[in-house]
Amino acid sequence: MLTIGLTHYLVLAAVLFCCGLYVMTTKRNAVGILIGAELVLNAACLNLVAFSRYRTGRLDGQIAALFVIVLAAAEAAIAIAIFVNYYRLLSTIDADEGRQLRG
Amino acid sequence: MSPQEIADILKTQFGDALTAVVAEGSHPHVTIAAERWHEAAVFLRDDPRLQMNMLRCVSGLDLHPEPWIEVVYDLISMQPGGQQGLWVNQSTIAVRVRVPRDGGHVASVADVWPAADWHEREAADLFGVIFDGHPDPRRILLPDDWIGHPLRKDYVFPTEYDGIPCAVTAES
Amino acid sequence: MTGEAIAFYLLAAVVTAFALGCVLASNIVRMALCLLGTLGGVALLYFLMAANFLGAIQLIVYAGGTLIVIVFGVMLTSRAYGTKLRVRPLEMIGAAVVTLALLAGLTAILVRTAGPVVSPSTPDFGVAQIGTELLSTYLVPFEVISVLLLAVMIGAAYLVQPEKK
Amino acid sequence: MANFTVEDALRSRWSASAKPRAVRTFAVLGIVLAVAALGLGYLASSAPGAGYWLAVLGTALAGVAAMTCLGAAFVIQFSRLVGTWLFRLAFLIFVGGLVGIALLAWVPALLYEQVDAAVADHYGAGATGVLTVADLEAVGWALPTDSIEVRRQGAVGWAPPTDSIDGRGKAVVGSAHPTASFLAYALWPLQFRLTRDILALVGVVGFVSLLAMFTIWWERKVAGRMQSRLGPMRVGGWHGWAQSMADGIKLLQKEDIYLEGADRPLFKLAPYIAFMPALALFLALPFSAAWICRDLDIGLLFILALAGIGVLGVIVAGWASNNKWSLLGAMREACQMISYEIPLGFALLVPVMTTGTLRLTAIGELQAGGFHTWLAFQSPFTLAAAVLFFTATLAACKRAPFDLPEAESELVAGVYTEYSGFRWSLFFFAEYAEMFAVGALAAILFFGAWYSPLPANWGAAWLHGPLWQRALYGILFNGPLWLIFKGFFFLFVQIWLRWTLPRIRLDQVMYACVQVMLPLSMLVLLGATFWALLVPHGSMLAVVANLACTALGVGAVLAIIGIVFYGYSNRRQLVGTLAIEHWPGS
Amino acid sequence: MEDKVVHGQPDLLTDFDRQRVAADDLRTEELLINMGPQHPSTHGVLRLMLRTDGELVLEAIPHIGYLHRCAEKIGENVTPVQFVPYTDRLDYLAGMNNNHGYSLAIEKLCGLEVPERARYIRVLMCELNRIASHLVSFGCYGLDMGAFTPFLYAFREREYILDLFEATCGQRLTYNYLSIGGVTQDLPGGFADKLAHFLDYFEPKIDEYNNLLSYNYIFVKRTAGVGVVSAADALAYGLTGPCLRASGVKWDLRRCVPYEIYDRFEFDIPIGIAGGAIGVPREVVVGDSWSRYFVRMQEMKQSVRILRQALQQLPAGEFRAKVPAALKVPAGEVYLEVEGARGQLGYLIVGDGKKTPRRVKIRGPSFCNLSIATHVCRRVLIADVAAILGSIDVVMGEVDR
Repeated sequence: MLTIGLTHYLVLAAVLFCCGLYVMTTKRNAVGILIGAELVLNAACLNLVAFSRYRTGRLDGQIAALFVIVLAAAEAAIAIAIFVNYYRLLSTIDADEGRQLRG
Repeated sequence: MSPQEIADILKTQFGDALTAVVAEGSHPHVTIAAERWHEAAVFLRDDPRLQMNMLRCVSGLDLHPEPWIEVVYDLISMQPGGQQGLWVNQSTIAVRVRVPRDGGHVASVADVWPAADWHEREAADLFGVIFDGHPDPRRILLPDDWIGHPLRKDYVFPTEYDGIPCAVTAES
Repeated sequence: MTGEAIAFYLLAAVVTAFALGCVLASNIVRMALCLLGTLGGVALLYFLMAANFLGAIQLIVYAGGTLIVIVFGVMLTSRAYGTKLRVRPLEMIGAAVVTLALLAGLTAILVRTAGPVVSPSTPDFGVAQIGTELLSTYLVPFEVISVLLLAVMIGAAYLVQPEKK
Repeated sequence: MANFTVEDALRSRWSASAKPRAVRTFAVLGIVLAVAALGLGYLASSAPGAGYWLAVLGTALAGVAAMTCLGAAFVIQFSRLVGTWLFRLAFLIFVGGLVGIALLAWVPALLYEQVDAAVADHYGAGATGVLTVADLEAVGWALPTDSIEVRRQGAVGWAPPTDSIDGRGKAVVGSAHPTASFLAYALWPLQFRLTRDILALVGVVGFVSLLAMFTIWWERKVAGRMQSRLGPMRVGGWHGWAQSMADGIKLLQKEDIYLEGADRPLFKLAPYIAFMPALALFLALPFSAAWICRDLDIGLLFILALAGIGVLGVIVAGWASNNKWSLLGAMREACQMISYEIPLGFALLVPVMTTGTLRLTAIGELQAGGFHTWLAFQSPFTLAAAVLFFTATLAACKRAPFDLPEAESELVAGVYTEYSGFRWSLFFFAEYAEMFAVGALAAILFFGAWYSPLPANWGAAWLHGPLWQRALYGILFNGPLWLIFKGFFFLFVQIWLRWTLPRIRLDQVMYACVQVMLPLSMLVLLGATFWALLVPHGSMLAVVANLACTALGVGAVLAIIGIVFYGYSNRRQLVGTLAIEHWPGS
Repeated sequence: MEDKVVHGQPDLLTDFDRQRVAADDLRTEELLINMGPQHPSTHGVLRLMLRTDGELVLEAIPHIGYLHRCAEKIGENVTPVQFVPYTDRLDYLAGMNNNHGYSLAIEKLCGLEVPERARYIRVLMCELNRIASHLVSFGCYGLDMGAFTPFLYAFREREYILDLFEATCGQRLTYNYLSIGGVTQDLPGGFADKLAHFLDYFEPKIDEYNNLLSYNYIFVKRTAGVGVVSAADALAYGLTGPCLRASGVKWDLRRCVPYEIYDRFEFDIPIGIAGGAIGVPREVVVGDSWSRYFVRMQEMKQSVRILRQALQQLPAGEFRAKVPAALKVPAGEVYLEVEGARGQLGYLIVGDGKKTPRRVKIRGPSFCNLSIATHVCRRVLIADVAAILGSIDVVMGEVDR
């Protein structure tokens, strides 16, 4: 317990991941869902860096995490753009209201 | 153009609707029947001889104890063409419209001169004249829930407003 | 207990608390602020793992950029500030059960399969190494990412422009 | 008797003959006691066993008594001043505060150097370990001369001048000099990182507080002078120097108001979100190569990141206030910040690319050696980048003409509309701290960091001299004082702009960013890249560009001074007054 | 939008507002913002309801009346001499001009003849007060645009003028100096020298301020092309004074319908000029905010010219006509306008032979000028609202009366 190893980080990442998952499934506010997604991505990043630090001994994990951060930013930008459009169309930000694509 | 000439033009145009003409003195004016006022306003503005392009002032005037309230419209015709590019005062005239004290109606001329908008609101606010067809007939200076029209001569000062006591001295 | 352990447990507590804040908050701006806390905590964890560059990038891009975009989006789309979209109770219970089960399972597996605790096997990398790696080994993904960013920029600009009539 | 004060009491107590006598008595007593204390102290350094402790106690008692007597003599002699004594003391702290902090910043750096050298001497270079006091006593008052320079330059792989490598002072082993043993006790904790960090944190917090107070007062004075008025003149006496303190006390006492319907936790939290990063970025801001709390290899990125987080506090403040003006201010802040971070980043990339490092101390170290070595003057592109950087930081700090988030004539007070008292002042602490930080950053990145504009070889000999010479060198030629001075210069320019320029409209701010600064900064970055690739160091073109840019920079400064002087000497004044009291016959 | 509380501010909407905005408010995320009556750039207690889409103002509806002090009702209940001090409070930045208009109207109605010297003193005071008023306008406009320093400079110069006023009549803001039949007292000794002294100092300062603010790049960018009022609109809405002249209408009562002794002086009427001419930045459009502002700057110079000529011609003699102690307002009526600092200040006075007039109607130029605000503040930015309001230069004392 007193020496910090890989498992500690992985468990923490699991907690983060589950929180993110919960947020994504329950929140009806579209921006909330985006926040959940960010949490999940952060959990993944944490895992990557931890593996890089404690297992591979190379920079690959850090660089993958870097890419994830960049992708997350891109995703947020697009998502916000979509939400703004969504809001213009439906006058609400409730993700459950978007039923038009439903078969 | 002198006030008398303007009055003559109006007389030929509106005939009996022009009830009085005062062409001399410090405030030459004509009086016109309320029903034809809007028509006369358009005529005053658009007639090439008159071209009253600016409404300077609209005043209410309480003729207490007579049962009338007059609305006074001060008009001016300003045209370019003076020395050094100055504009010239072609003619000046005031038009009066006489309405009964209670429930007097005048056609709004806010569509003729937009300047009339606020002036008419003020006259309606302070004298209680109703301007038909006004685009925005709210009170302008007084609160919306004010009772009465203070510039009328028979106005009784309230003793309180919204629970706030008003200090009213003895009437002079 | 070493300084590293103290720092880790402290940060882990902070990160978990903020993540739970995200879960429990009903107000979207509070959620965003909790996300800020989580991201900051994770950035500090990166610093703890000697990934300084990544920590700073996390702060700049995530906290400084993404989060502002999110808050901005919230402001753009929430006319009625008091409106709260309530979570449906049934959904909440279901999701809670599923996620808790997942968490339990994941933790169990992680603890079960945990190897011996070893001290970190890497030297502390500097910014220079990351740069070199990015422009040699990972050149192709790097370029793909930049093209993707361009596409995102254009796409976002296209999406939010008002409809022309 | 309403106005009878302590001063009056003091003033009236001493008769004309009694006063000098009392002063003389106390002074003589004090001097005698002081001599005794010194003697006992010398005794203590050599006395064995219990006698040692006796001597130490005696020294302390005699010292305190001497101080008391001398103080009493002083108080009696200058009793007229005693009433204003506290004020004057505070004044000294205020005026001397910045200078003092700069000196303090330099002295600990020397002390760290001292301890580091001791560790190195004891364990060999590169090794680590914990020294005991005895070890330190053994090392004595050794004077290593080059440790800072060598280590800093070594860290970034930049070859140091050859003459500064040698000359590491050898330890005077075995000397039991009293000063050495005292220093050993005093400096012993300094070898621990924690001690240094705590000291540095205290220093940073103290510096930022004093900085904000001084800057607010200074801005008001500058604004007053620009507007043909005096600014604060009352509080404290001399030019209202205590105005900021009085304001601070006033703000602390103000009612902490929440708006009905405000998001209370966020409303309370927002000032701290704004304030903490502004404070924290000083941790990575070097005041000189040695005086830095944490010399991160990504120092620049770290500062940029924290500056970005501070914005979130302002946005949250606007949102949580539940006021539409605040909300509009927050939206403006978000827009402006996101947009201006991009040209800011591009402008920052130029020095990073030129120097090849993100470590701020390394970037600073490369600019030693006078005007022409400053980074801004290296090529036309770096000069352009410096200008772009400064403009973008104006926007980033919400300073005029980019002060839209708090535009008082449009948005009442923008995001700060609903704040009062201490929370409100926290925002301004953050703003002024950030203003200084970006000024200092501009100095570090572009304008010679903590080096004076004088050539590097001036006073170089002092670098190897005794402590006082090296301290003086640090003050005159390179050191925290220079960085603080430069930071304040850029702060002054910010203040100057604020009180001169009208405010830009929101769409113009966006236009200026997206249509002007962004392409310009991209061009500058591209140009700097090609310059670095195509123009070799030391080539004719590089030298000419360097000289031309230096001349341009110096010329600009001289021109500004000239214009100011011309304007001041030719200002038009109405001679006399038109006030009624001065009319003939009145 | 919730019903009771409009985002933290008490519900100040009238029923009319609610009807007006309800239909639109549901459609998109429009904000309804209450600008004033306590707002730094509404110059007093003007209140504007802004319907905005983010920063874009879709509509601005002025609400006035917060400074209504029943001036006209008071005018009906006090004698003309007693009413003069009340006129000071109308446009409190140009009290002399208000006194002047009212005195002229009463004199015309009562047939009073004013001595020569008094007429010159009146012109001196009115033009000085015009400069003082324009200085406030100039300074406050800089303030509205975010430039603080010109405000202090403007107030410094205004202080000198107020010193002159104080020496003349003992008052600095509400003078009650130009009264019926002349002025209340003669000029103090040495006034001419002091005034000449001031004019020599002040005239070059105007150019200095033009360099400081008028031609400042940011200032031009902020104001040029903003809030353009065409000449036709200006006439239709009854705009007068600098606002009308900025739209290219060369109309000034002092020249076009000369009153008092203005026909004896030589001066120009500055008007708004399209960009590109000498001394006019390229971005400027006739009738925009910059033109309105700049007309005032130029008018100060013309006022200096008038002052110099008036000082030269100032005759000796009586400063006040004999006014009967119990002045009765004769039966009859008069409508008289003078060129105040902000435009044509008109008084309609109807008397019926009593001590007090039957009706005193005051046409405040700001009242008419302000009425164009809704028309101009359409699809502009919030910052532009401040720019437009500042360039119209309203004084609420005159609007609300």
